[in-house]
Amino acid sequence: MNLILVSVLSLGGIGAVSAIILYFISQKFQVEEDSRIEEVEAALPGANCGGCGFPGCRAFAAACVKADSLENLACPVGGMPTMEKVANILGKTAMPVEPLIAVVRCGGSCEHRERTNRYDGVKSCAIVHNLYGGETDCSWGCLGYGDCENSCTFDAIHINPITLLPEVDEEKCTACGACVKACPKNIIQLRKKGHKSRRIYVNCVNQDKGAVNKKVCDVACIGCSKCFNVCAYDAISIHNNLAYIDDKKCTLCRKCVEVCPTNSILELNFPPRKPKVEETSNVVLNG
Amino acid sequence: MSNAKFKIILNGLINENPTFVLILGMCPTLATTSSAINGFSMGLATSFVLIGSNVAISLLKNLIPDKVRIPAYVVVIATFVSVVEMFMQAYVPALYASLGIFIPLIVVNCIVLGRAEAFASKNSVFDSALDGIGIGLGFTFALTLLGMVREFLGTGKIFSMSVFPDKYGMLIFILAPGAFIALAYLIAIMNKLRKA
Amino acid sequence: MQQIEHTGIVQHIEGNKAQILIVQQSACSACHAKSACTMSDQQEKVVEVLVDDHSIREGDEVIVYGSSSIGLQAVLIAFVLPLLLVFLLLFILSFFMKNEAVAGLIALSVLIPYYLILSLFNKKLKSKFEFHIKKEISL
Amino acid sequence: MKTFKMGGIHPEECKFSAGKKTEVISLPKQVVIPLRHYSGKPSIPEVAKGDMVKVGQLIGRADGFVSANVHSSVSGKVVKIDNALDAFGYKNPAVFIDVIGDDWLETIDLTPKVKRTCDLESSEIIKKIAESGIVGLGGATFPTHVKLSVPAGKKAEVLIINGAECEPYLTCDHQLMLEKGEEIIIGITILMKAIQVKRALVGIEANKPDAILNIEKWAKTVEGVEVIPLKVKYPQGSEKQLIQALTGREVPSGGLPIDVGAIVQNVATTFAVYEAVQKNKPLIERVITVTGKSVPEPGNYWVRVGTPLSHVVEKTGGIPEDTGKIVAGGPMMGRALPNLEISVAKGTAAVLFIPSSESGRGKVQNCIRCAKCVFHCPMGLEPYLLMNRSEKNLLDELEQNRVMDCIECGSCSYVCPSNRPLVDYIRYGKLKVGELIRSRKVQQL
Amino acid sequence: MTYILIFISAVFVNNIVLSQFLGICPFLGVSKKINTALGMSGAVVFVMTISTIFTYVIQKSILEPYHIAFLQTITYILVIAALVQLVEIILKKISPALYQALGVFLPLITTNCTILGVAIMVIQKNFNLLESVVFAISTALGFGLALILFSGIREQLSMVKLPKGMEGTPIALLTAGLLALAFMGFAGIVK
Amino acid sequence: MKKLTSSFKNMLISLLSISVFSALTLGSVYTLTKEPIEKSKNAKQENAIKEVLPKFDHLSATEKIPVSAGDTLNVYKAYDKNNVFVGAAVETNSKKGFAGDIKLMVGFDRNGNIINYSVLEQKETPGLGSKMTDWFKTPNGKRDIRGKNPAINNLSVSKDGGEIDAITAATISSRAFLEAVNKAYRAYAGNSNAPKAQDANSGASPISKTEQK
Amino acid sequence: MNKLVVSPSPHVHSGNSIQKEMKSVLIALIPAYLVALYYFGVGALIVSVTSVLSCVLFEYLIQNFILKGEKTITDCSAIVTGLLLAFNLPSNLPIWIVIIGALVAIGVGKMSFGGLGNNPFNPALVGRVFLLISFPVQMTSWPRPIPFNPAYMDAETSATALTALKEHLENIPSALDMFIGNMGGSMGEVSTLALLLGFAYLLYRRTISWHIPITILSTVFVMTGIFYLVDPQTYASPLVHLMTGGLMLGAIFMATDFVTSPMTKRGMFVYGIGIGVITVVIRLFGSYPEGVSFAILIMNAFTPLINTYIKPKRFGEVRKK
Ligand SMILES: Cc1cc2nc3c(=O)[nH]c(=O)nc-3n(C[C@H](O)[C@H](O)[C@H](O)COP(=O)(O)O)c2cc1C
Ligand SMILES: Cc1cc2nc3c(=O)[nH]c(=O)nc-3n(C[C@H](O)[C@H](O)[C@H](O)COP(=O)(O)O)c2cc1C
Ligand SMILES: Cc1cc2nc3c(=O)[nH]c(=O)nc-3n(C[C@H](O)[C@H](O)[C@H](O)COP(=O)(O)O)c2cc1C
Ligand SMILES: Cc1cc2nc3c(=O)[nH]c(=O)nc-3n(C[C@H](O)[C@H](O)[C@H](O)CO)c2cc1C
Ligand code: SF4
Ligand code: SF4
Ligand code: SF4
Ligand code: SF4
Ligand code: FES
Repeated sequence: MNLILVSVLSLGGIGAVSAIILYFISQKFQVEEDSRIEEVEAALPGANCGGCGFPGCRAFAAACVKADSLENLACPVGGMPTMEKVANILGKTAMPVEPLIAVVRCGGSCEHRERTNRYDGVKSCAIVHNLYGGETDCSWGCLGYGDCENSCTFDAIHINPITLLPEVDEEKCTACGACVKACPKNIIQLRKKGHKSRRIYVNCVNQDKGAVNKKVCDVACIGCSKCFNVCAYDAISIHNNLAYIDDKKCTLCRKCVEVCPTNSILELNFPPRKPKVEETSNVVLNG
Repeated sequence: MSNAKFKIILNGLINENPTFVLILGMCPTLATTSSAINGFSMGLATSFVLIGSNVAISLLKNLIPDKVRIPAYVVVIATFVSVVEMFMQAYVPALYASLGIFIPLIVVNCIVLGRAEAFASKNSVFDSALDGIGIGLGFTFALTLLGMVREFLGTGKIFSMSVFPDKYGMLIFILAPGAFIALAYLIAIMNKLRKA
Repeated sequence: MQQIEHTGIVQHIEGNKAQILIVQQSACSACHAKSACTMSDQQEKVVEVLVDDHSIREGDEVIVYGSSSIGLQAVLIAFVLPLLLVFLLLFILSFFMKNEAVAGLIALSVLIPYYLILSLFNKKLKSKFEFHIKKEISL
Repeated sequence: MKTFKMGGIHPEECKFSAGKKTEVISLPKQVVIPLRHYSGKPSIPEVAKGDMVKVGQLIGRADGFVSANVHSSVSGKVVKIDNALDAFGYKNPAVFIDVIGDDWLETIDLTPKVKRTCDLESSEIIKKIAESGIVGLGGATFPTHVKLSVPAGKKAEVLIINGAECEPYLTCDHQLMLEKGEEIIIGITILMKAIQVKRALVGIEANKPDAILNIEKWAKTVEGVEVIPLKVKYPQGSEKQLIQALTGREVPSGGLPIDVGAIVQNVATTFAVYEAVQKNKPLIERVITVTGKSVPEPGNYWVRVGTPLSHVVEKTGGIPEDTGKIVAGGPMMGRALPNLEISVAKGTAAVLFIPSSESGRGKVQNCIRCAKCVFHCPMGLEPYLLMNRSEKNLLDELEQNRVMDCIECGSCSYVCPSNRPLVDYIRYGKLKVGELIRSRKVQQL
Repeated sequence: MTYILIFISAVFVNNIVLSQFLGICPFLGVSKKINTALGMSGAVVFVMTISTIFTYVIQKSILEPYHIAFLQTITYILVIAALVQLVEIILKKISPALYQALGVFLPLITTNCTILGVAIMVIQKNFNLLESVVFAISTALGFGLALILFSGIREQLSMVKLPKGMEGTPIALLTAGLLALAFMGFAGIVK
Repeated sequence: MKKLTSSFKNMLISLLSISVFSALTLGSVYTLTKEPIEKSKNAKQENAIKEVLPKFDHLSATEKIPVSAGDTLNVYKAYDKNNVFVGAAVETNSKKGFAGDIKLMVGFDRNGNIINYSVLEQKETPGLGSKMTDWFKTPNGKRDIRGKNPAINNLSVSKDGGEIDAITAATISSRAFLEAVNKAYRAYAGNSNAPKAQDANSGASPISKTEQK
Repeated sequence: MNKLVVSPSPHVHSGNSIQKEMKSVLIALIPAYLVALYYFGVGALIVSVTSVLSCVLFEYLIQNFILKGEKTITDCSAIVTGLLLAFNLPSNLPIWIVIIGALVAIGVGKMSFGGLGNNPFNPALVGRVFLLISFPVQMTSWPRPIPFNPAYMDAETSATALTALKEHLENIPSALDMFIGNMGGSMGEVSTLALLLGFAYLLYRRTISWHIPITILSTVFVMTGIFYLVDPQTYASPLVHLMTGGLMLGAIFMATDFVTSPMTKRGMFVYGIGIGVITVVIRLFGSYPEGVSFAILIMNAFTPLINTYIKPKRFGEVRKK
């Protein structure tokens, strides 16, 4: 019995002392909100892609916990559903954000833009950009070595082996913006995903004069102003021989697409147009 | 047993296998697996502590104020460890000798404290016990597997039963480097299997 | 000269000094299981740094950086030197004292004056261990 | 024999056009004179569409500190001022002139007589050089007057004349030294006067014994000029290496030659200085070497700046069959051209035809850490390390490992048994680190 | 002489990580940067030694005299945990600058199995106090050596493309295995 | 039940009571297992003694015999019913093992012939040195040491000129083993320089010499 | 005209390739191989052929079926590894052990890290040490050298000079025998002469520089020399140390392996000294008679640190104002 008494006494003593010390520590240092950060982090997709503007999901979670409201905090990857989850955990409200998507603004596929020389070196857009204008005579357009593809953590952008242009997978793209940063030619842009994924944009970034770029690429924007003139919503501007459609103003009316002489305005995910009169006969018959 | 309960066990065995997935408690994993039986025993000893502490902590969870939970858990765990230690010393002295210092070190095994904190402190006694069983099984399974592999490659035996003549055994697998190497490839293979 | 970096959040800015909240994680926290293992796993600390980028605001997520030789020096002063002291004292005491427990306690107690003396050099240390912050985050 | 201390390589020399007398290439129909030579600012055009110009007339005025005047190299009519592809593969402003006759400005002394004496003051010489639009002809085309204006607090002690011509294939400097020895020596004395030094060293690689003899002969006629033969080793002609070889001093990392009291000028630049100061002739033509293994008649030619390369090639025997790559400059530092519609710039030293069998690059393999690149780097860098940090965008580490010291000589890529594109990545890394350093400077302001 | 032998044995022959299998978690976790590894080693030497002295004193003046050695495990863990934290508090109070620098530079030091393990081992090996201290210091240095070597290798490996399945833990373990293989060469230097 | 709040009193009480409870548990488990632990410790030794000696009735008190400075071995003398000395078991050791100390129990008959031995403790490499547990009692070649008398036979490995075959690829362990056996004999014989075993060079490789310096 | 090729400078290349480097190592190994064939006969042939073939085969299989990566089998590095592994094995080693060694060397030592250039440790030595620890019996019984010995497995065995040194200081071979290779040992390590010939060739081809081998050899010479001077009874003369065991082979062919040795000359000195010191320590005080393999592996582990902390002398390092 004596033994047990001794042990009770000594362990009780040691236990008490260490308890007091540990108590002080926890009082002073322990991370209080830890569990919530952890919870928020668990709700995030965990891609650590940096699309939210923070170095990683954890940092973003910490920011969400710290912030007073979720304004300007959005995880592009998880989108609204994720932000709602986060909002739930934190008892805040999620701010709806317009979904965005990456668009590649170059249509100079092999068929439209002749390759005039052959590059033999590191397959990296950044390095080629540093060296010269590229394999075609258009020194603005896509180089095609896929820095964007390599930068995408979501496997959402791929170089099409036939056109040698990158294509964005609408399902997978989270608008994290990694590719935008990666492209040395500043070709990729994050634009509004649009109603039913419908988008209209000028598929070119060439700022050379029309006469020059007409020679090097069939589908270059030549800055002819036709679209500018036809747009009723003031959504189109022209700078340096290049038209630009503001996605905030564009109403997707598709007028500009029709007038572009070089087909450099692209419309995506629209239903087929009402066939024009001359061509109708066939379609109607078949339909 | 209901499906959900079964899942708790399965979770520890596969999804959150402490060794292959969480990469926890590497020290005993490497040190005590020079034979399948040693690995198995270490696994059992750890499981016992795990289940015991899980149950105890989930019983006590409301009696322990938040701020002292860690020291409290540590005391509980250390108690179970000491109990295991003394019993092994008394009744299976040979095993006790071969597991050596790693029995007391169960105290600092992250798995035990981790489960106490992450699971037992939030769940019912029964669930906590199941969780302890699941994780314990997962740990035991991993240790036994590693022990088997090492014993087999090192001496040609499995659970001391001869499979091929021991002159073909590669001694290194019973020694330190072999432990690391065998575990490295086991984890690589497990990763592959889980992904597939 | 390598750099060390640590992310933190700006709490308070005053003049060219800012207080940054950093979360220090435990040695094991690099492992996948930090959520399962929380024994004093993280602690918050507030560090004071010099601000040379004035676009930084309170609440910003920033990177605290300094040369890693600073870190090594800190380790030297905080840990290695006192350890040597303890060891030397113990070594000497072991020749004179029969009672190990007492010798051990005396040797340990040398830490008290050491740290007290250290506190005298606070100003100097402060100017030595200077950290800066930057905003851009290199992924 | 003197040489620099570390690294360096010895590629096959291939100096096919050595000893070939310079010939003058006839004028083309149109010249396209780039307004930008250095990575500094392009000059501001002084003429407008439709203007008539004479040979030697100023058509672009230097804009800012690192920029140089541009003169018309032909007489005729300005047809447009527009962007044109330059040897860098990018479009930059240029003046397009249709050639009409060959009508020189009267101020230019066209007599063949060598004028030995020069009585201008130091500052007058430099002003003259600036007016004449002289840029370094050794490759970097850095405005010479900027180099010659020694900043306050620094003092030039020695003038170094770069006659190394260490690039394989190139012989333009060699030929110039053979034919214009006297003028070059006079140019040297003028430069010495400009920067007020008593001593000039001319470094010439030992594979040009005739040039060494010729320059030595003329050097005896003046004071303070010494000719020093150099070991044949690439990049002997790089200015830092040359300074070390000749004076034993090392330009500190991140420093300029003037930090060790030296100023380096290429022999062709020196000749241009002679012509500008003594003959009043701005820099409008230069010698270029047309060469290559498959070129039947390699040679050295006087070419007016702005002449399209296609014209040069046409006049010198056309494109050899089986050409895979055309390089403006030497094989180590020159730039491959996407086409021949590019015009001769002040810095274009050669047109090099590389047969298709040699124009491809070998298959890139893993780095086997053989350290050959480290051993051969003349700057004491670790190219393998710089490459993989560039690949991974680790800019801090790049900077710490002195990526900015790389002179892009290509020795590392040349020796790498794994065919690793070291310089490609290092150049990219330099670019990024350069941006970083600049942004840091801006932030500090 | 014994001290030197203890030193060689603990650093090279019976390296705590490579042959005793203790401290594997921080070994795998912290060792990504050489400098952190260096700093970590310094901190571990300190903590290990101080806690060894402390536990040794407790063992000899409380546990053994009162025949309650069976409380070893539980007392040690509590004492060490409290001690480690105490150092933190003291540093913070005494020298905030130092404390900050360490905070930025180092991961937290927690009671891991190395520290507890060494405290128990010195008792098992019947070392006297000075021997225990030498043993603790040497063990920590051995830990540091392994950590630093390993961090160097990992920094190098981080630059190359590893096979998919081997990335992460497997390659770290494999490297550790080969390191252990190399260290077996020291076998027998100290019997 | 609600969770206790983190007030200082609560915490102290909670921790204290957990500690006390734990101490109680451990104390009782300790008293419970104390005897078995003791027993199992002794059992090992007793078994070993039984194994290495012929049938005996009782043992003498443990004698501590010095074999060299600072090195004493335990000798257990065995007697039959008639109190006739039948032999002695010596608990011996060697520090020259490949991986640590080796502890043996060696039994001698009354003439000093080895009856048997038992390995109490060794950390030699499994598959190599660890074979000593039965290598030296296998009647195969010159392995068997049973029946040999260290006073007459040269009990060292054949490589060193002795009569015993070393364990394959484990000469170090074999030397250590034999050193322990010879040491045991000296203790058996009563003092450090009794009927000398011819073990002058057992374990005396150049290396170990330098080690001993 | 076909399209012009554009690429960044430089536009010429030395023409050097991994394959060429490896081939020069193979050529440099020929003298030692001939000596091995002469003294160890059929055994040497069987072991070396098995080792090389299985190394190449394993590399091919792993690349093809497990990694599914680029094929680099033609770079000959697997042949070098195979041959060097064989050189480090006794010529009477059973074939199955040789195959395990090759599997470990290539599979564990090299391909697990992604193949040529990525491995932190010398693959052949990983293979060898793995075998040494796994099969100490077979790995430490070497056949006696008999010219054109037709026997393989049941050849008479003998101790190597180093084992002899470790045991007593007797029957070490004569200096001449040691120099030309007439002694027991792993098949490729016996002949100092042949190895030096190979060294000369490698230097001539500039495949390796002299720094590592010379530093190792002189460190060993100096250290053993000191011990010898202090106590010539116990310690062998430094020359004996230089010519016995795997020192020459290790210093010339294994320590110089590009992948695992430092990248700067100053680093090479540190590396070489490290190998020398560890070798001597293991030889004189460790339980293994030979320490070169371990010493090289240990210093391999230091190589990344050396590379991080010992930088080449930079141009313009002189103080900057
Ligand atoms: C901003 C800047 C300022 C320079 N100033 C000077 C100078 O004052 N004196 C000088 O000799 N060179 C000066 N240089 C020129 C360089 O030293 C060097 O000659 C030039 O970059 C070309 O060298 P390279 O042909 O070896 O590449 C300057 C270069 C730059 C970029
Ligand atoms: C790798 C390298 C090689 C060079 N080789 C030569 C050369 O052979 N001849 C030469 O005149 N300039 C060469 N240069 C350019 C010189 O560094 C330096 O810019 C030039 O000599 C300065 O003279 P400049 O301003 O008159 O051109 C080389 C530069 C580099 C970086
Ligand atoms: C992993 C390993 C473990 C070893 N363990 C032992 C051992 O336990 N006992 C021993 O005597 N030798 C052991 N050795 C062998 C010795 O290092 C050495 O090779 C041996 O003593 C040579 O002696 P031999 O003459 O018996 O072959 C071991 C070797 C290795 C590679
Ligand atoms: C000089 C030289 C020495 C080499 N030494 C070795 C060696 O010791 N072991 C080996 O496996 N490979 C060696 N190799 C081949 C090659 O480098 C080796 O397979 C790589 O280490 C595998 O990544 C050597 C190659 C060269 C050029
Ligand atoms: S395509 Fe671009 S924006 Fe979309 S997920 Fe990939 S990297 Fe991010
Ligand atoms: S879009 Fe940009 S990054 Fe992508 S391939 Fe084209 S140039 Fe490269
Ligand atoms: S290109 Fe740069 S890194 Fe490469 S050898 Fe030349 S100076 Fe060195
Ligand atoms: S030369 Fe090539 S292979 Fe060799 S170290 Fe440099 S990059 Fe690597
Ligand atoms: S450090 Fe040993 S188990 Fe984690």
